[in-house]
Amino acid sequence: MLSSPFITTPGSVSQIMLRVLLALIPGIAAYVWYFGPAILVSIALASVTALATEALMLKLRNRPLKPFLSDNSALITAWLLALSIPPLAPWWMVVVGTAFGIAVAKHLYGGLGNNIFNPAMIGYAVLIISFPGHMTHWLTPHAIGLLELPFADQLNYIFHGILPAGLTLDAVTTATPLDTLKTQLHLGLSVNDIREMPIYGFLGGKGGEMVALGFAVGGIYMLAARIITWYLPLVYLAALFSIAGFFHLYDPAHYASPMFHWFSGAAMLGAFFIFTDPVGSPTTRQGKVIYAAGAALLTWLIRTFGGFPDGVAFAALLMNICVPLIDAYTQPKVFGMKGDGK
Amino acid sequence: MKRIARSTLQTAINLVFFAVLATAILASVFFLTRDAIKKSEEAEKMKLINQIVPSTLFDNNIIKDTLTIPANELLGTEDNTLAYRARLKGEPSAVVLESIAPDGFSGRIWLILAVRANGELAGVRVVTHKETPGLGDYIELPKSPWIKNFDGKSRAGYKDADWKVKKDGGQFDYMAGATITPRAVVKAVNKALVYFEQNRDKLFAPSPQQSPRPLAGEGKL
Amino acid sequence: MNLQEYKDIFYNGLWKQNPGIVQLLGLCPLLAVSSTVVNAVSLGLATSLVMALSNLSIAPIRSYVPNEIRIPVFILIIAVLVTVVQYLMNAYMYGLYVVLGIFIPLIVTNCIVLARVEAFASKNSALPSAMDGLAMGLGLTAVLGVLGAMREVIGKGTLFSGIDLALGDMAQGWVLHIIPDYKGFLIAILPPGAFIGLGLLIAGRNWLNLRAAQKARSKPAPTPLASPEAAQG
Amino acid sequence: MRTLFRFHGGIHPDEHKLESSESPARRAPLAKKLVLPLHQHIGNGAKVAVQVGDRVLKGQMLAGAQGMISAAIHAPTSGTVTAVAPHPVPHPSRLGGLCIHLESDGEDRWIALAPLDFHAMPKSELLGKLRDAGIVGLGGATFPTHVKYGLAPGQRIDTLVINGAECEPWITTDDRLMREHAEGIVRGIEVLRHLSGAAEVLVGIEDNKPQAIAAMRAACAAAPIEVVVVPTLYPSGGEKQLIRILTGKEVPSGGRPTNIGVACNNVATAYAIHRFVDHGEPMISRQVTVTGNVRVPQNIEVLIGTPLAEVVACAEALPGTSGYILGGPMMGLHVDDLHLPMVKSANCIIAKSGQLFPPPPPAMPCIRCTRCAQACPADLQPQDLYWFAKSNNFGKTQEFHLFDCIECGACAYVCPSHIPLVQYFRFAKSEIWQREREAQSAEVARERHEFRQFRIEREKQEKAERLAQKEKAALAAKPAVPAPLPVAADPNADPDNTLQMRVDADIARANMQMRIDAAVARAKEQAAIVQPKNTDDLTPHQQAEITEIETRRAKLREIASHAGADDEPSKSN
Amino acid sequence: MTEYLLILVGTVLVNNIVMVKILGLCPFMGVSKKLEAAVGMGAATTFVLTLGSGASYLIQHYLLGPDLAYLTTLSFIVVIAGIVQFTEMAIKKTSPELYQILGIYLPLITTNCAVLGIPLLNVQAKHDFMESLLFGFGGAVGFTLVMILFAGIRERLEGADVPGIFKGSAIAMVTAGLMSLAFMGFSGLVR
Amino acid sequence: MITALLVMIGISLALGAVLGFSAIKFKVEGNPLVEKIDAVLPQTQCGQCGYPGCKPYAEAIAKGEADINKCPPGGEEGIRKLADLLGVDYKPFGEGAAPKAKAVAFIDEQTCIGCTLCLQACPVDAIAGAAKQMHTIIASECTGCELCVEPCPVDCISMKLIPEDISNWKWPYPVYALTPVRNEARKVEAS
Ligand SMILES: Cc1cc2nc3c(=O)[nH]c(=O)nc-3n(C[C@H](O)[C@H](O)[C@H](O)COP(=O)(O)O)c2cc1C
Ligand SMILES: Cc1cc2nc3c(=O)[nH]c(=O)nc-3n(C[C@H](O)[C@H](O)[C@H](O)COP(=O)(O)O)c2cc1C
Ligand SMILES: Cc1cc2nc3c(=O)[nH]c(=O)nc-3n(C[C@H](O)[C@H](O)[C@H](O)COP(=O)(O)O)c2cc1C
Ligand SMILES: Cc1cc2nc3c(=O)[nH]c(=O)nc-3n(C[C@H](O)[C@H](O)[C@H](O)CO)c2cc1C
Ligand code: SF4
Ligand code: SF4
Ligand code: SF4
Ligand code: SF4
Ligand code: FES
Repeated sequence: MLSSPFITTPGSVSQIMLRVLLALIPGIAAYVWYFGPAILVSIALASVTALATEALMLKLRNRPLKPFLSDNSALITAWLLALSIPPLAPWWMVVVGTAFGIAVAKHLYGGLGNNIFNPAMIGYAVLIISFPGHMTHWLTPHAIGLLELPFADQLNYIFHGILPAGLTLDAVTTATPLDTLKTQLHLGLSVNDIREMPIYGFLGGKGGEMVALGFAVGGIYMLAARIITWYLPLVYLAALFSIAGFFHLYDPAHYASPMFHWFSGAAMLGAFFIFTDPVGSPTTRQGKVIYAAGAALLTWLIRTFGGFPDGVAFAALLMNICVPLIDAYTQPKVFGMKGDGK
Repeated sequence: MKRIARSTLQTAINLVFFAVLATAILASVFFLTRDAIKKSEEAEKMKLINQIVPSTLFDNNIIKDTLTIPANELLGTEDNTLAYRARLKGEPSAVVLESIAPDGFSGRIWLILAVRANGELAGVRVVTHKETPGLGDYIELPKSPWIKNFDGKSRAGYKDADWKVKKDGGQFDYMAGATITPRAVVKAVNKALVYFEQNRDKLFAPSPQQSPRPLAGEGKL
Repeated sequence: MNLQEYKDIFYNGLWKQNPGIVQLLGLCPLLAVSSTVVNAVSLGLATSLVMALSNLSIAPIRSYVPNEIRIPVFILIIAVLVTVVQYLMNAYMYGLYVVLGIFIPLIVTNCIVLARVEAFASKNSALPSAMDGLAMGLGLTAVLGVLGAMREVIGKGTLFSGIDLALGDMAQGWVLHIIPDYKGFLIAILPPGAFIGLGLLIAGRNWLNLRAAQKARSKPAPTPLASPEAAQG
Repeated sequence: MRTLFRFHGGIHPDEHKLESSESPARRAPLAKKLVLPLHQHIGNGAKVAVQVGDRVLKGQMLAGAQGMISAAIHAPTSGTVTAVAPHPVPHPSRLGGLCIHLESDGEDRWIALAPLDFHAMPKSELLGKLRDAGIVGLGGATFPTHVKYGLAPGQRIDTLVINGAECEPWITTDDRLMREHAEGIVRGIEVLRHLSGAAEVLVGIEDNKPQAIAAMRAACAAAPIEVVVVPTLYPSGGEKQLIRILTGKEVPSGGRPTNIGVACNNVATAYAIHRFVDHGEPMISRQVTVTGNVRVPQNIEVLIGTPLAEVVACAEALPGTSGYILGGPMMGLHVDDLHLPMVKSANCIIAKSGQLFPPPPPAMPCIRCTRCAQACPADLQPQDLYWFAKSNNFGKTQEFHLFDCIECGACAYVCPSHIPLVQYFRFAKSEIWQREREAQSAEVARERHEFRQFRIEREKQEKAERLAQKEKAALAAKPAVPAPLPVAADPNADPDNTLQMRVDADIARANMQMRIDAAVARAKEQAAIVQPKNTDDLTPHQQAEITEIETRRAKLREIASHAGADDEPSKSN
Repeated sequence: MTEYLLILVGTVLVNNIVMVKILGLCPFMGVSKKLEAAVGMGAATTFVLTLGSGASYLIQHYLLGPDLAYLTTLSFIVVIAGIVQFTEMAIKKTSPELYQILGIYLPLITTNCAVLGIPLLNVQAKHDFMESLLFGFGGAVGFTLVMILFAGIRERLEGADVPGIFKGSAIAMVTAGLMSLAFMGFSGLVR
Repeated sequence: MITALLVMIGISLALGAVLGFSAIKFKVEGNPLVEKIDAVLPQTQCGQCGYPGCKPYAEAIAKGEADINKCPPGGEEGIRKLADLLGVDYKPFGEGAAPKAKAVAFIDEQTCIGCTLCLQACPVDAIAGAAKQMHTIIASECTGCELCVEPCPVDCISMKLIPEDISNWKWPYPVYALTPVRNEARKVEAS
């Protein structure tokens, strides 16, 4: 049945997804620059797993492989997941997280476009809950005078779980800046004292802040390419800034500055790449604003009071739950229903 | 109106009949099993006590030799608890205390600890906790022997600064990535020892009052 | 009641109308205590016992209970039975009693108990009712057992851990370590694992049914994909 | 300078207008055989007014308007009516419709024509004349023009909007018409202005037609008509959108322009009115753009009923043509069969080729990117409509305002997943209509059933009463016992009430009888003209049933003929 | 005040009775296919649970005391059944419209194990009267909240291309699982 | 033991009184559900459900005596609507109960002997005619219930499929590559 319209735009899903991948590259480059190439190993591992899982699930579901394997969406899931777990995570963790995200959160719901939950964040949540120990060992940034593990040894640890003799994992890794802030605050230090520690830079964690900047650059490219709408990231960042700012002003010793919240953890990644996942976010403009503001509040709450070092992933999942309702209650007025019809 | 009253009464009586029947059955079973229940609860407690108080240390019926301790900040308790006294030939040899570490990673950690008369720890066990399985749960004995670190430690041997995990400059080991849990436990044990120092005499006083209800703390077990 | 009818009762309870994966009743204990096989099966058996007894004792009196107090009276009876079971466990299986915790008294409100009383015992005579209660209980127990095994193996790499709580100290050596040196996959023994595991079991049952139906028809299922030509037509 | 308003969304596809807009419009040669569908407009089809075999003159009415929303059909040329029979018509179903088949005699002889002094006659008469002249909107929906101006009491039109936007790509008929016949269009607008009584007349033209704008400006110079240039943005030519652009008012959802005091007509409609009023010519032809994969893209004046093949032949389709679009690429209809006749709604014929209209890539799932929602001029959420239509959740599609969709296709155009969104919406709409029809007939059936129950009950009662009466009479015949009073002692029975009920029932029955009569007549009429033709794409099951019935009938006939009194062969189908 | 607020946040989000405590699942799965039904069930449960928590506190403290603790389950459930009946009656009398909406859900509440679970947890945690009330109310609000969110998701899932064998309750279970995974994000917010 | 009994007697006496009172005072009146169910049924009055008409079937459903999958003219859509209304699961038609394509009765005018038997059978008065005269079906009123076919002594009534024409044509479900065919049935109908 051929029916109008008979013309379409040349764009395609795989092209959109490809551009998202491109937009991730500045951040990844910064990552490699500051923390070494181990992250590339995770990304590669996650990508292979994602594609393999995708293929397997498509086969089981009796769907054609080619169009879906080439839509690049599984790669985004893989990259985002790899970027949100420590580069030193053992290989099987990367595999388990990616496979779980793609198989359960994506394909049990019908694959691309049908999922309720963000597959990458489901993968992350499963990992941090199941293997919290591994999930809190992050590489130290270059050149801050801390012990660094050579790349070959990193590989050895990722694939065999072996560290060079005499080294403990603790010696060559740190908790993330957010994590450290939280534990040190518990010990009674003030924010300012903690920020004096060597892992912190001028905005957030050393290195991490640059990575976040890289993601922001990619995000601006996506805005320019009209892949994402401007208000979702803007509202998210603005809301996070205001909440954090309010409490920082109220008690600077106990609440980190808004800039710190922006540039540490996954805030930038979240603002531009995670919360913007079109499949899991509301479609109405008003809905997106509510979603972004809610996500910001949850991020800050979990970061500040919760049990996890970063709140972005759980904020995304919790807001995913609310999306159908948000959508239902924020339907815009249609043509001819605005005001008095004048 | 009369009809309503009659039906109301009838229904009520009907229900009362069943209620009486039910209560009677229930009460009988309760009384029949009461002793057995008490026994198994005591046996359970004894098992725990036996783990931390060497059998060479006492010859009395520890379970029966109790002292009610009111809620105390040093023990972290908010309710009455029982102290069990071990005596060898009538001489006090050790006391078993309950303590709560309030600042575990996921809330409170219930501890039971035995202190010898000389202020040395005979043993510490975690009774209940909600720490992350696989991460913070190495304080449980079956998972790791970490808790045995406390055996033989005392406030005479370690100064206050030593009652900390090594990461914070103290003497106690910890598992990387999960420092919060041991921190809480070490702090709680140290405070319990302080309590022991302060109340030593009271604790070992021969008790005139035998507690009528040996089931305190059951809610937590 | 003939043999066939009893067979039907059991087939219903164990498969066709299985409370856990078909009727979706009695879910709370099913999900909450299925982190190990031992817990799961113990609670399942306790529930089965209560169900059989409650059906057995309610069926004979069903015609004497006035309609308006039917539910309170049924619940009263169930509550007595549950409490009796609770005391017995408290007295003679203390460890297990502590582990199962609040879920023993909650058998009272376990929907499946009242559902069977209402749906079966209030319409049938005593013996078939007891059988129905037992069958449904065992159906629940079976699901509990499978789910427990799944979660335990994936979550901890063991089977039958804690069996000493149910069978006494002599059973301590019976714990199987299926996967040696297993790191543990915590999610499986946390609530999410319970939900997802049950989801997988339900899907598994659907799959078995589907396959049986396909075999019965013994011809290939219609291809689920439209050919590209169809797009143009 | 007028302040213009924006409507939400809109798209700007490649225009492809220059191909056909630069050469003057020609006239297509006269075809030998013309086919005129009776149903060329929204509303009821026209009612045939000629007999097979009649010789007719050009401009003679062949079928008259039937009912309120309907318009007449006229002979496009002189010739003979050869049949009134189904013929494939331009419709997405590819089904046939009833058509008048006309064989031209080549003389192209007009019936006597006379111009109209429209000022001199009452409005209602003028409207009737428009209807009988077959004037329908040429802008798209072919809505009979007279209906738009038959205002309900209390309604007023303040603004008349003349639609010269021609926003769809490829189409240039309005453009050419405005360049070549601006004077005529303005004459037509004068008639519409008179009809509507509008104080303000606005002609909206997209800014990509400078020559047309200039021509119209020149023609309107003397009249109180304002030519407004609107930005090129599809679908600015949609009635609601154009009204919004020009006046800032929104036609209420589910409402019509008249609700906000606006009327809207297309320029070609205005021109057709001019031809009728000033020359007496009914609507027998229209101008159509033939473009796409053809050698000489151009505009052609074509008689209604001309086979499309002959129209396309004027422009010479090039090799590689793989079908045609009747209408524009955004809203048009795909046709393969060039036997289809030219109809009043056809403003464009585009020859498709793989190069110009590559088949869309396979559709992917919706990723909720909301590009469609951003493009939708009706402010809808196409991704949600699609989600629900796809899963047959029609209740929800209605909640999400499916019926405010104007099927403009902007959403499908921008969709990166290439989902045929509009097709889903059409599917959902027709399912809902079907359901409404079914619900209505269920309602009727229920009423009829209840009425029947009531009737049977009453008849029983009456019978019983009659019996009782008889008995009573019998009793009365025996004068021994004094008869009781005839009024029933039942205190509940209110005699007036029962009487009322009976009267009601009688009225109902009379009504029913009228309906039945009408239905019988209708059924007869239909049986006479429609040869049920739906035997070639039946399911095997249906086929089997039909054969079964046929064999049964055959047997019956056999028995009947054996009985053989008056053995007229049964002519049942 | 802050303390009560924390109890509320704790029971509604952090220790949500469905997602974390795993209670009340049968109505959660059974009555969440439609949004309106979910709202109705939630409202009815909230009413009964709040009343039930208060009433059971009174019974526990003024009727049973420590000596009759073995009657706890029995008396609680009987009283709850009574409250359900009473609620049904009261609503029917005072607001027929509300009864139209909630009517069919009320009898189902008796077998919602949260309704007995929360009073029992109250006893176990030695809550005082106000805390018991809040605990009951918060638990019910948490129940209602996830029920409504879940119903929204399930309505949307109807259009999803879910694999055949997962259609219906299987995918609903998986969804509930992923929801509880997300709810774990609240852990630690209120200790 | 005595206190236990007294407490339980007290509780149950109060509860029983409340329930007994409410049972009399608030008797359930007529069932509005029947109307709602009846509104969903197609009103063909064909009796294929095993009840003498749509309303009786509706009453049977409301009482819980009949399944919801017994009305072939209602089609799957009808079952779905009933399932929605009653909050139960969708249930497919049993073997041999599948709905047929829509049809209307047609009387062979040559054979009809005017016996009025069909006229009496038609539940919606869709047959016009009088004794000894040729009868006609009023196609627009005929629901296609087939009840008139059986009684005709000369078998002159047949059911005719309603032909598809432009006025009742429906847009088909869009089928395109990559998307599973969800509406097998609909496609067959529409093609
Ligand atoms: C899900 C999760 C669970 C955790 N559970 C515990 C725990 O039970 N005990 C603990 O001490 N730390 C736990 N942590 C780790 C703390 O957040 C923190 O990183 C750590 O205790 C302090 O780091 P350090 O050991 O490097 O000083 C957990 C972390 C996560 C993400
Ligand atoms: C049943 C019906 C009644 C209508 N009545 C009026 C009317 O009274 N006045 C009017 O201006 N337009 C009327 N319209 C016309 C529409 O508003 C609109 O002009 C027509 O459908 C053509 O719009 P389009 O080509 O933009 O689709 C009517 C349309 C329909 C379908
Ligand atoms: C999406 C869309 C685009 C349209 N574009 C035009 C157009 O470009 N020019 C036009 O005259 N009518 C267009 N129409 C039709 C108008 O809505 C409207 O029906 C017409 O202008 C009324 O005039 P008529 O009754 O004289 O045809 C379009 C309709 C739709 C739904
Ligand atoms: C802007 C944008 C952001 C995306 N973010 C995510 C993400 O956070 N996690 C993910 O798994 N996929 C992401 N995707 C990919 C894709 O939408 C996702 O895999 C779908 O959820 C799969 O159905 C993103 C895609 C786009 C276009
Ligand atoms: S444009 Fe297409 S993919 Fe994007 S939301 Fe709309 S329908 Fe979905
Ligand atoms: S076709 Fe309908 S939904 Fe799509 S853009 Fe046009 S009006 Fe909006
Ligand atoms: S089968 Fe359906 S249409 Fe026929 S009588 Fe029964 S309910 Fe009515
Ligand atoms: S005419 Fe026949 S098929 Fe039609 S409604 Fe009447 S009895 Fe039924
Ligand atoms: S078992 Fe908890 S609600 Fe059914």
